[in-house]
Amino acid sequence: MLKLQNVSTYYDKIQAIKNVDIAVEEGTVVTILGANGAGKTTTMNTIAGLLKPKEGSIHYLGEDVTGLRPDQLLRKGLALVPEGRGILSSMTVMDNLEMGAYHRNDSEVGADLEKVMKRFPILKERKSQLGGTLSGGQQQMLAIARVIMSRPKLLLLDEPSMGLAPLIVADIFKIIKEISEAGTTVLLVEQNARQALKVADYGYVLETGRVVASGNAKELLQDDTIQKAYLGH
Amino acid sequence: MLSELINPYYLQIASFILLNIILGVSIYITLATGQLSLGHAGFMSIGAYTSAILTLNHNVPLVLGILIAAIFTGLIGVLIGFPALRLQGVYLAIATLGFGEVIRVLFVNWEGLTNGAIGISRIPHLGREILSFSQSIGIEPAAFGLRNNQFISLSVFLLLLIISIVVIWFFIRQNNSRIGRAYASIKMDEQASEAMGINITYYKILAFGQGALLAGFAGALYAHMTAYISPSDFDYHRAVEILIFAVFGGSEVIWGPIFGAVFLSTLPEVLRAVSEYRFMIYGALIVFMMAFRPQGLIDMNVMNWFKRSKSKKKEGKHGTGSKENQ
Amino acid sequence: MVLEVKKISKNFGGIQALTDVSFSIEQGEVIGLIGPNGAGKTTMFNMITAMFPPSSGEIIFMGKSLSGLKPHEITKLGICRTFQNIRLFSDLTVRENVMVGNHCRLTTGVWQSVFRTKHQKQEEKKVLEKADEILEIVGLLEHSQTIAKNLSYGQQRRLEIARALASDPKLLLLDEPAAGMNEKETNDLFDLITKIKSLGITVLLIEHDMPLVMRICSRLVVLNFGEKIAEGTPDSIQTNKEVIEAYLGVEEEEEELA
Amino acid sequence: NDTKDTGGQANESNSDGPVKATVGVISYLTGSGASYGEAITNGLKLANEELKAAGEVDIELKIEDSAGKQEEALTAAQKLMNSDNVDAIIGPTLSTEMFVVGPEAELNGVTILGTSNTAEGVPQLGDYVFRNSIPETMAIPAAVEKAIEKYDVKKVAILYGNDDVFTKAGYDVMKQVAEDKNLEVVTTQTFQLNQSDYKPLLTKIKSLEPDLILASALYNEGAVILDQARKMGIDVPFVGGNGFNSPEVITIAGDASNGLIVATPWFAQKDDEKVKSFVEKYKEAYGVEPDQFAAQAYDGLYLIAEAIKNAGTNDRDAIRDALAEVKDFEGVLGMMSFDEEGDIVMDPTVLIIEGNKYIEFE
Amino acid sequence: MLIEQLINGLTLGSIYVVVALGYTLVFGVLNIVNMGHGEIFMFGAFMGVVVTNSLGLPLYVAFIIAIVVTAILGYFLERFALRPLRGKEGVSHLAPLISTIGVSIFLENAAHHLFGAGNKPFRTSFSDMSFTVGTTTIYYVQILIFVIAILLMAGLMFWLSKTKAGKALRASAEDLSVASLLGVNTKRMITQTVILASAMGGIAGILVGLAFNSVNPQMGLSFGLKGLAIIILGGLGNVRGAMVGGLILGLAETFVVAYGDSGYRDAIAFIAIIVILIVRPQGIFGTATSGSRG
Ligand SMILES: Nc1ncnc2c1ncn2[C@@H]1O[C@H](COP(=O)(O)OP(=O)(O)OP(=O)(O)O)[C@@H](O)[C@H]1O
Ligand SMILES: Nc1ncnc2c1ncn2[C@@H]1O[C@H](COP(=O)(O)OP(=O)(O)OP(=O)(O)O)[C@@H](O)[C@H]1O
Ligand SMILES: [Mg+2]
Ligand SMILES: [Mg+2]
Repeated sequence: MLKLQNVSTYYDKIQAIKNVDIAVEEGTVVTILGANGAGKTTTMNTIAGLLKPKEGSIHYLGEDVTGLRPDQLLRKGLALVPEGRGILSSMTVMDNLEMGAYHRNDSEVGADLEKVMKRFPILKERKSQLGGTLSGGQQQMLAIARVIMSRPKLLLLDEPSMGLAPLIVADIFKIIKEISEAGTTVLLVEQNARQALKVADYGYVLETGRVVASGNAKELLQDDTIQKAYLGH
Repeated sequence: MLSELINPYYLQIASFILLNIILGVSIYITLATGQLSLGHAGFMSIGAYTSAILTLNHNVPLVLGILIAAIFTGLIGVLIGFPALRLQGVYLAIATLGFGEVIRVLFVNWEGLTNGAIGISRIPHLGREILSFSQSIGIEPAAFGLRNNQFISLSVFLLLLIISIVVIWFFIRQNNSRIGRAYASIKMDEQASEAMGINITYYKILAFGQGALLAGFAGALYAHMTAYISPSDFDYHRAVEILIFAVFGGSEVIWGPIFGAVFLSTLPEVLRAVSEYRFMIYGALIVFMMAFRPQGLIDMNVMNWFKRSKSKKKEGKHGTGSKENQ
Repeated sequence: MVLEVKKISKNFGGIQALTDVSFSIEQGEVIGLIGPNGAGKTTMFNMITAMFPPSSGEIIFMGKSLSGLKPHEITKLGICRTFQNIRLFSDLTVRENVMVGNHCRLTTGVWQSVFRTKHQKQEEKKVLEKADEILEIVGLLEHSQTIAKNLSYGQQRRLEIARALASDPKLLLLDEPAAGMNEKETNDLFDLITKIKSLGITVLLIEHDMPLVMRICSRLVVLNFGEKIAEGTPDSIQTNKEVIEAYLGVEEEEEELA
Repeated sequence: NDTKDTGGQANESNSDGPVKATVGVISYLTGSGASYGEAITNGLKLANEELKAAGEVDIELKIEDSAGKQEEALTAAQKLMNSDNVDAIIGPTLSTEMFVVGPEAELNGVTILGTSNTAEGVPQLGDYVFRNSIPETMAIPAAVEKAIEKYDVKKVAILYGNDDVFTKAGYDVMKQVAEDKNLEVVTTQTFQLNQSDYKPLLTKIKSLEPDLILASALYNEGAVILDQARKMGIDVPFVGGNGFNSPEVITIAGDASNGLIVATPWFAQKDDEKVKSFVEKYKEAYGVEPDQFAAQAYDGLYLIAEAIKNAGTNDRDAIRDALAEVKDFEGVLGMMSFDEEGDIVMDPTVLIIEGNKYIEFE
Repeated sequence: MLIEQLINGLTLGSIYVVVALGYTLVFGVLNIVNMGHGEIFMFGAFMGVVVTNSLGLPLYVAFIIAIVVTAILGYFLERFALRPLRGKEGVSHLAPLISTIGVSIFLENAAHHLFGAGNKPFRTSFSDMSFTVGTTTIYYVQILIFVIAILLMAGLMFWLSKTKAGKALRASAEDLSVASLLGVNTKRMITQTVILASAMGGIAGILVGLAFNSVNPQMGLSFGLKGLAIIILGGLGNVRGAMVGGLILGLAETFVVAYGDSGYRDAIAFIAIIVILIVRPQGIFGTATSGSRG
């Protein structure tokens, strides 16, 4: 479904990712692991069109999408929840949710809205509060609810569990599972490697901008070097 | 011999450039705490009028007049600094622009004091005062082989040169100290600075006051350099011009506004040949410049580069700014 | 007693972020402030450091009421914090960031700075030494000349702690220092907090990383919907029904501690 | 024809060709007042062409822009005096600029002739400072006097631009005149440069029913004021100052300009050979009728040329002395002389706009 | 006289509103004060002069041409003065302010060359049409100006708060990359906004020409400064605020002249904003955005 070939991205002259090859099969959950600064966010932003790769190509649904803008990609069903959540802080919760469906013109937007409100009751309660005044966890809920509103085919999540209470973290992973089961392909970046590998089918490990390991999620979970580096054993 | 070389025209330009450098630094100081002021033309006019009125109507000696004017403007700056604390970014810029306009309108209307739009003329002229002073102690320009007008231009130039150097030295020193660090941190994150124990009220007002003082000082010098002032000398265009010095040259380091002042004050002279189009060129240049170097010509990197190439000569020390990732 | 929080409430235009929360901290403790997202933990930090005034209640630090003080005065008294979203002075070097942290312990004014008096030179020397000392502690000494924004995320978190330490705090407030860190980095953080504790500094810690919290804190205060729902040792909190229900969750807790 | 005569006298001194001289010009060429500077330089260029053709003096003009700013005027003056070594200077356009440049020219011993400065105190700046523009103290009383005679004026309203030296100086004169003539001033209103909306103050003036409106305005604002006033039904005559006098008033305000009375050294429709030929040539060269700025500049250069001719040399001091000596010089403005201070001595003409034309006001 | 002054004030105020709306729109979306807006407005006014006086075409053509020309200028302004600054590292928030000041200097001086420095007459038969109620003469132009101001405001308000495009605009204002992730073509959005704001400037320019028969290259600055004051008065980026601020300023200036000292007319706007900012820093209608949290 998604295929990165030999992708390199730079910030001015600093190369943040180097010749990255990543493939995501339809219907799977794939996770990218790596230490801080390894280039995970850069990879995600490159896929979503926020950054332009200097080399390499990105194919999505069999089509070359290298260099397309985020809004063009979203129309093709590729959505990203960015690191730091990307809540529109001066707009209300409701406005944020509606913006999730910005590119949609179908009649089911209203029904979807009802659905996510039901899934995240706190949002319904706070629907006219400004996004910026929500607590961290509430914002994360909103970000996920909002992306659901866009009905993505491929969903990119950048550290969705960051700064969340244990209960919510569990909840988030449950939601990721649900989303995946509902037929959406998920590409997930996580610090919380253990849990990420648990929900994932396949994993990649990034180190200073390069893919240093990849494999079946279950295998990675057992891998010694991986355990040492990312699972704290 | 000497008199061949000393051309009052060039000295005149150079003196105005030095004056603009002081103005550029004055806005840099306020910007150093992240406060954007478009009111410096207003401060300048307060300084100019104060010194002009004191020296002309109250026979205050020139030097004293200029100093009182600077300090008085600084105090006004402190007063303005308090409400300014509540404003940020564009709000502050426009409110200070408004302050400048209000001052100008006030000076236009306050005829008893300022003579209104007619302005104040026959203000003691810096150079001519120096001339008559040196003559009174028996030194004639002819002794150096200079004509009177050369002597006047030269003495004004030298005086401004010394003042500018002192001003720059002062603020460079201040920058490399506890005060400078406090300014820098406030510019980057006010709340965090406050949480780190920095009295942001004090420092923001200090910076605002210092900027105003310096602008008032420059204004007083201006009054005594042209010997004539009127409210329209300190209008919107002046305020914008001063700001552009800082932003064009770069507002991160003190050399930015200095460079900006030098470059932009020389430009119109260079463009005299195409004088009809020079302001169009000036405008286009600003747009062009912002597109290619929005941080201004001189920024941290340029300074670091300078420093590095200097220290490289001394020893092969490691540079800063490189990425050090795990 | 280092800090005494007395019936603090905070209302943000209708949203009740804190309701009559009281707790106290003893000298030398590492105390954890935990609770679900939106429970009011960060708000509590903001109350203690006077970022916002409380709607009601009082906070006493070393026997002195903090009411009406400005944030910088509180820092001077000996309370310093880190931020949930990192807020470094991003264009300054690592060392300069730490030096800014020490600002409130210095006295040189404008004139002394400009004329480089003896006093100023001594102070400057001292602050440099102190900065390097602290950078050594947090393990950033080799990066002292790096511009803060070029540090990696984990390093930035540690720099924030270093900056706060530079103000010679008696009480250090840490807001989710482990957020965004992997388990290895979290372990390093554990060591760092232990070190800080051994310096005699009292620590109040907000954290969602339960293994870390349970290992390092001697006592926990749990907030939920702005109210204190429990307080006690890690063991007693872990078995507290209300806390499990509101915050820890059942299965997860077992797994996390496995 | 007079010129020819005087020219004849000087001829003996330059038997070996015309006297060569460089004359610096400081003019307002860029910025909001550029229209004045343009008229001035046009007038100068035209005069210089004629002078060149006449062959008695060979003047090179060095024109510098001041953008209406004192510093730039000063720098320009320094450049002219010290780099280009000019023998005399014409300009600068604004009185404010002259206040700064005048003393500097005095110091350098360079004759400077203002052709458009009307503020008080300009010639008094120094021995080397002259002007051939009539000050408002001369023009306004002449116009007001005639208006009172004709219209039996008792009540006047005064209107002036308070943020401009030129109009403010004009106002001071108007106030004085009103006092001297025992007129009742029903209201005094101010406006600012480049203002667009004068309706509030005109509404107020209208309600007070003055017999005459004294308006110290530059034509730019003045024309718009006239237009808005007439639209509002204010049909009393206006008396303007020097700056109000321009053919542009008619272009901008059209029919509304009728009833404007100004005293001016310059009357383009004057039945005079010199004037007719000047107007014709000017129109041919620049496509518009010359205004007083052009005319004053035109005469200004002739005055300088006369001085150079009489001096017979381009020595700076000699030029000054010769200029001070000029008596009853016949220019397009009329007969001109200088008083001891270097101020112009001449009789202004009072004009009124009627039928969209300036005519002499009797 | 009171009624007449009231009408004067409302006319002036309405023009201020239309000028201010252009600023507000750009600020609301880009968080940039477009200092070149005043000069674009001035070009609009000159288009009116050129079309009706020089070419002798009817008024409605003038409106069309002015809108087209100012829209094109807006496009160029966005393209050359704003777009290059966007998304660049290390761009201070002053940079767009300065580059649009550059544009304003350029345009003002270009106008000097193209149209001459002085006032240009703008006479149309429409601007002479009036009717009389009692002793008060009211010009149709005055009514037209008022109506256009109201329509533009209402249209903008509806567009911003009720339509999807308006929401997208606000989202773009807050965070460009987030907006683009949500499917907004931000580049086009921004260009459209600047063009729209500029076209509104063009309309305002013609209205001023009609109302005052006064068009000159400096009018951009004098109206521009008032426009700036108004958007601060009303709260930056707030459409209703611009409306109320503009009308209040128009009335205040008129009444200062009518019942106070006309010398202080130009100071009113700024005295008002200084007072407002001290009492209510977010402007009359601005909402206090709770500062960033710990
Ligand atoms: N805007 C930027 N400019 C310059 N360098 C950057 C920028 N953003 C990231 N980098 C650098 O690129 C590298 C990769 O960063 P990235 O944010 O992709 O890492 P990450 O794996 O997402 O880390 P984290 O876990 O901290 O989110 C790092 O070295 C970082 O310092
Ligand atoms: N400035 C503010 N304006 C309005 N509401 C606020 C503000 N700050 C906090 N709140 C509200 O107060 C509540 C508590 O927020 P707080 O940030 O203290 O939560 P927290 O416990 O730190 O959560 P997290 O673990 O997610 O950071 C939340 O509901 C939040 O929406
Ligand atoms: Mg990341
Ligand atoms: Mg928090």
